[in-house]
Amino acid sequence: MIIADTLLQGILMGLLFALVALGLTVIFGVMDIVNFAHGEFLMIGMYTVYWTSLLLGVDPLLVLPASAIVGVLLGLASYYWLIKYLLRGPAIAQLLGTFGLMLFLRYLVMFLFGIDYRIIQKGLLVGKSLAIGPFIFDWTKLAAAMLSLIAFAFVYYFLHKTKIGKGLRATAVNREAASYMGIRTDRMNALAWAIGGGTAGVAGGLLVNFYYAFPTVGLLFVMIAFACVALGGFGSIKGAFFAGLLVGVIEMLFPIFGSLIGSSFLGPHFKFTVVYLTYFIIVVFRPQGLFGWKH
Amino acid sequence: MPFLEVAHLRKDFGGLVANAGVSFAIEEGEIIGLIGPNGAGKTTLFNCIVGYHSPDAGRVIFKGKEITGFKPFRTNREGIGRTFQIMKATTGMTVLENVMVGAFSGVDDRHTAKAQASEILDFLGLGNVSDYHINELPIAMQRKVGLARALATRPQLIMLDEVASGLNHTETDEVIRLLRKLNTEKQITIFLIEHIMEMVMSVSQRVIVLDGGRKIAEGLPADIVKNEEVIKAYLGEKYARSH
Amino acid sequence: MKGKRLFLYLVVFLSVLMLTPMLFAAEKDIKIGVLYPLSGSLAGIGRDLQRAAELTVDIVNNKTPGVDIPMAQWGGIPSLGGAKIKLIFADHRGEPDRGADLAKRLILDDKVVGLMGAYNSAVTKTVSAVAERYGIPLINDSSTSPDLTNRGFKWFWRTTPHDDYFNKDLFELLKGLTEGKVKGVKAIPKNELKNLAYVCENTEWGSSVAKSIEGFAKEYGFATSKGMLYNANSPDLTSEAKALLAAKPDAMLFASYLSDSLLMIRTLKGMKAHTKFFWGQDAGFEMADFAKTLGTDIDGVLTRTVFIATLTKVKKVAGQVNGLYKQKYGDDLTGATARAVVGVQTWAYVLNKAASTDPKAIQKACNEINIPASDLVMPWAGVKFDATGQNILGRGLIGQYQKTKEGTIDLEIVYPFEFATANFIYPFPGWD
Amino acid sequence: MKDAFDFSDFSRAERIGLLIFSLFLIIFPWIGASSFLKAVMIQFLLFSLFGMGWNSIGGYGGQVELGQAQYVGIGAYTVALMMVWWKVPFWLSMPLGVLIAVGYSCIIGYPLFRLRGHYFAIATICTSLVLKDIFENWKLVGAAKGVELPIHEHPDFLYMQFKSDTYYFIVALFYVALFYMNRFRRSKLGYQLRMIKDDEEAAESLGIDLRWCKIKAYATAAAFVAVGGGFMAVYNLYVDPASVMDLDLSIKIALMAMLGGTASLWGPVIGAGFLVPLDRFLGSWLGGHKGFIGLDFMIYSLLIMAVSAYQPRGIWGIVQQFFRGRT
Repeated sequence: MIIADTLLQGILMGLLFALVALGLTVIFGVMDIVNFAHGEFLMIGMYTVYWTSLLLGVDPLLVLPASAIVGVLLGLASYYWLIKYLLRGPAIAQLLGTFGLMLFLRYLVMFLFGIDYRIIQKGLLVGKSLAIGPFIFDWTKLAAAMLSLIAFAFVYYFLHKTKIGKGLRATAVNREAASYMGIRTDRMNALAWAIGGGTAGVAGGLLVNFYYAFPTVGLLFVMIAFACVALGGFGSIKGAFFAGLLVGVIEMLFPIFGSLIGSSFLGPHFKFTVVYLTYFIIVVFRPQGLFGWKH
Repeated sequence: MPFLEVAHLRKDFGGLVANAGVSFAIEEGEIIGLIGPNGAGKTTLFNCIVGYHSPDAGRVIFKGKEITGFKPFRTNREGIGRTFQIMKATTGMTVLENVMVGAFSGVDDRHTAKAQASEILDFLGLGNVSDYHINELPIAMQRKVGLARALATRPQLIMLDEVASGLNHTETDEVIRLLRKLNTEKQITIFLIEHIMEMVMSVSQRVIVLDGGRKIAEGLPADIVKNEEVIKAYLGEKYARSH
Repeated sequence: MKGKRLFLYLVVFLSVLMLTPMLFAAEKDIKIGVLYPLSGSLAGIGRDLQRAAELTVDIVNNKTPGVDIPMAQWGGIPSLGGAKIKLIFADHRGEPDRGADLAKRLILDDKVVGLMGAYNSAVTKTVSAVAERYGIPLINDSSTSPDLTNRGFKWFWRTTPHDDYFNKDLFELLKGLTEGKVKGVKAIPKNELKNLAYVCENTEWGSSVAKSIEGFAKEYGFATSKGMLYNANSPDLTSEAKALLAAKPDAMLFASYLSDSLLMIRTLKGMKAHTKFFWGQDAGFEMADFAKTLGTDIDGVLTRTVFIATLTKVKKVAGQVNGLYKQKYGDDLTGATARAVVGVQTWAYVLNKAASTDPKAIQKACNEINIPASDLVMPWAGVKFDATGQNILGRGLIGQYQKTKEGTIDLEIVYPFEFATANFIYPFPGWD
Repeated sequence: MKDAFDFSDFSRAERIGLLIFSLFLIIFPWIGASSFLKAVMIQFLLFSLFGMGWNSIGGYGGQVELGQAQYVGIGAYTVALMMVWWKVPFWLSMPLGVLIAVGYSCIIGYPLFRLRGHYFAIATICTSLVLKDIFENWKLVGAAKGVELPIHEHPDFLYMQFKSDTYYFIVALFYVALFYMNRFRRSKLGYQLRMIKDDEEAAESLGIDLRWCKIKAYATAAAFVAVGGGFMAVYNLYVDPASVMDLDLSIKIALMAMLGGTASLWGPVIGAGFLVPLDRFLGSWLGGHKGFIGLDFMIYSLLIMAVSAYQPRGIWGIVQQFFRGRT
């Protein structure tokens, strides 16, 4: 019973983790860059929705597009003003650069908005919960999960059905070949960053409905996102999705399991330890992750 | 007992058969050419012997010792060296340093390694470029550096991957001269994959022809050129290319 | 190309910028080094502490009418010819090694007379070690880890009560409930309020709270049906909440920082959690943001603290200082900030008593100091250190958030019983 | 051995630079620098030590490693715990800590080096986070409370406790590290690692056992870092997971080496010499001022971005470029 309940909760949370991981994996797939600043994109998405809904007095869910737009702009800006230059260098320089970007965005926000915790106070779904029989769901989380599904469907459609999307994938598979085929890989990179930023922004916008926005919030989520992306296989959309679910379920089920068998050792303080261990073990046996297709 | 023996070697990638039971033997001191049209499975065969792939079936026996499925660094330690078509170079190691790395497989001390390396470079007539970075050199030179690097590990059998591709005639002849020199002076058995027939024909004492993952012919260059199947294989390919 | 050059200029410019600081003018003032987490994840609380400290130092340095504390009329330290106190703030970001380095800087470069801080118990450990080495007095205003005063240090004094006091208060309150001592509540049969469950964050502070709760529970004859440590920066606490509810406790006890306390309550509310007694051990639960963000959701929630705004009803000085603080910064004093006030105040009194800035004299003064209750904003019996350097006259408060008629939320005192400013709400209303 | 002290293959300018720098290090305590500056100096030397260690696997080996903190932790905890439990002198416990770190690195290195590139990087983060979580909840080693070392009244060489800072000790460690790396970069392993970084396939064909080579380099890094960790324990007299095993620390270490310039002897030193003072000064300068919260980090990160975008080969790359431009 409680297991089933927790399982469902885990899936809800997992969908959100997956959404955070989505942008990360798209960017990686196209240009082999791990974007350390991804968590900060998320954080800025949270602030965007917070402020716009507060200032315009609109429901947080209605201003989601705002966070998407801000995310996209952020992605493009970071690509054209920083990442472009980094591409000339080795992987190490890129790591360094995105890491710098992460610090910069985080403390810029701290500088501008201070370190107070901010959360949406009132909204259509805020603080409401839905009871289905014995199961109680937080409406905001349900909505977040649904929208995450939609976002995945959208990105998946975009990549597999549209012309640009196919170009993007071609670039991901083989950059040279793509450029011979007349695909402007530079544009594709930018596009990847736009998608990455956009999805992160949306994720943030959803998150702020039930989580608190503060300048260092990004790190909490991006570490999990890293684990998800790596677990699912860098660059694999499918991978990010299922890894996200897996992580969500583990993170949710483990403490319950611990308390059921009445072990204080297997307490919640180890839940992410277990997530990291899982990644480590799986990846040792499948060095390219669950659905990975490139090293 | 043959020097290198490959028996019924089979390798397929997810249903796609690359080598279907290839068998042949090489005697010590020979120069053997392995030819075949694109996708004949030359490179796969190569990699199976050297150890980048482990064959699905069949055996590889070197100097009477089974080395099937050995990792590349072990086959190398058994005495098999190889070269690559392209040389990747990012950290800016000099030619000398590259060859030293090869030499290190035998020695631990930097100075002896250096000595050996420069000796080999001189032997291949690369002494004057030893302080250049690889990517500063023309392709022909790079190939030679690759050869030197492999030689530095003191192999008895050296396997050359398309050593002449992308080289002009004079360069090719130069390479041919070098290989003969190696074979006679250093008593190194040479096994080369080539796409271009001409080069192989001139240098090899025996030629093995692969097509569609099968050995379709083996024999003296003179006979091979007359061989029906071979001609068909190559013509077929040319035919396909032209349309 | 232009981008490149721009970057280069940036590098040069910023490098120069970085080397310009570290020029300090020497004054006659009495310098006290204050170490707080002014940036990083605890920057919020650090900022409030700094404000409170500055306010107090103003009160000491300039005659302040309308504050009935002797020091408000001093205008500097009398016994030192009216010398002013100058606080030098240093930001340790909650990093112990950074704290130690800064302590060295303050002692050896800025030549401070003494130190104050450093909020995080972990940082206080390294800072006090440095102070001990160099023989410079450190008055700790706000670290509540019991260990700190069990180390036989000669240069370390702590004004605030530590967690053991507070946890004892909690159990006194629980006992009081069963004995009908609590204002507005009839005695509750012991078996109705028996099994407790605690959920504590798993760093030093939370885990030591957990330990001492276990201890007191045995001593007072309660059962801890569930004990949980969790990671405070976890993006989601659903599973923790579920595990807690599964235990069906009569009383839920928490040791949480801000973000996790907020998240925990939101989550529990989402699950329509029911319990009779809902208590939080300071930190998150008593911060201004806590009430601000959660509003009426926390009706009936208890928090242990050392200062509550409504104290102003019963204690004049508290009201006056709180008034100044509120008019300057808009918030009421909280437990944390009020402690900073007392910290600086103690320094002032100590310096005045020592009548010298010589460490030895200050050490002596600290050991002998005795600040009367009437001078303190705190509901304490005064400030008087025992041999370990712990203030033995300090005591905690337990407050309860209560909904007002206007629908705003107030923090009322419910313990100690003699200070009680409102009827205790029992059982905990919960959420529907 | 003699290679360690042989700097002949460096340019004249570099050799002179090293000489001047060494002289500076020796006279530094006597130039009346503020004690804060001394503290910063010690941090700088400590982090160059860390950086040089990281360089062996991350720089020469080209394996981006983001879990060094776990070895800092092992080193620090070994020293602290042995001192608290059995009063083992520093000079015994520190080498032991190094041994443990090396052993541990080999054990986890074996599975780790099945992985490549980012998978490896993330995996190293995970392993170090796991270790941190374990220590944070392990009662025996003080859990999150950490371990406090007893303060000795009188200077005590055996336990490395002095009233004044143990400056020359860290200088000594620094030079041991420097000489070792100077030997390392021209050792068999050094060359093989560079080959691996260039082209793993080719390296393998030259009889190099990739995994074993990487493990050896990784163990070297672990050893260096563990020494630093041991020093941290006696220097701060306090060890807790949050300060010696945190992800931030791992990243800082890698960051400094990368910023300075990888796969070069000076890189990590330059990186540390740049970032440590920047961090500490900005922190103590802006940190205390209201309204400036975060500004110090913004400057810090701007510089990082600037360098990484302007010259991928790091600050050392910029310096070289500059001199090339001249001559």
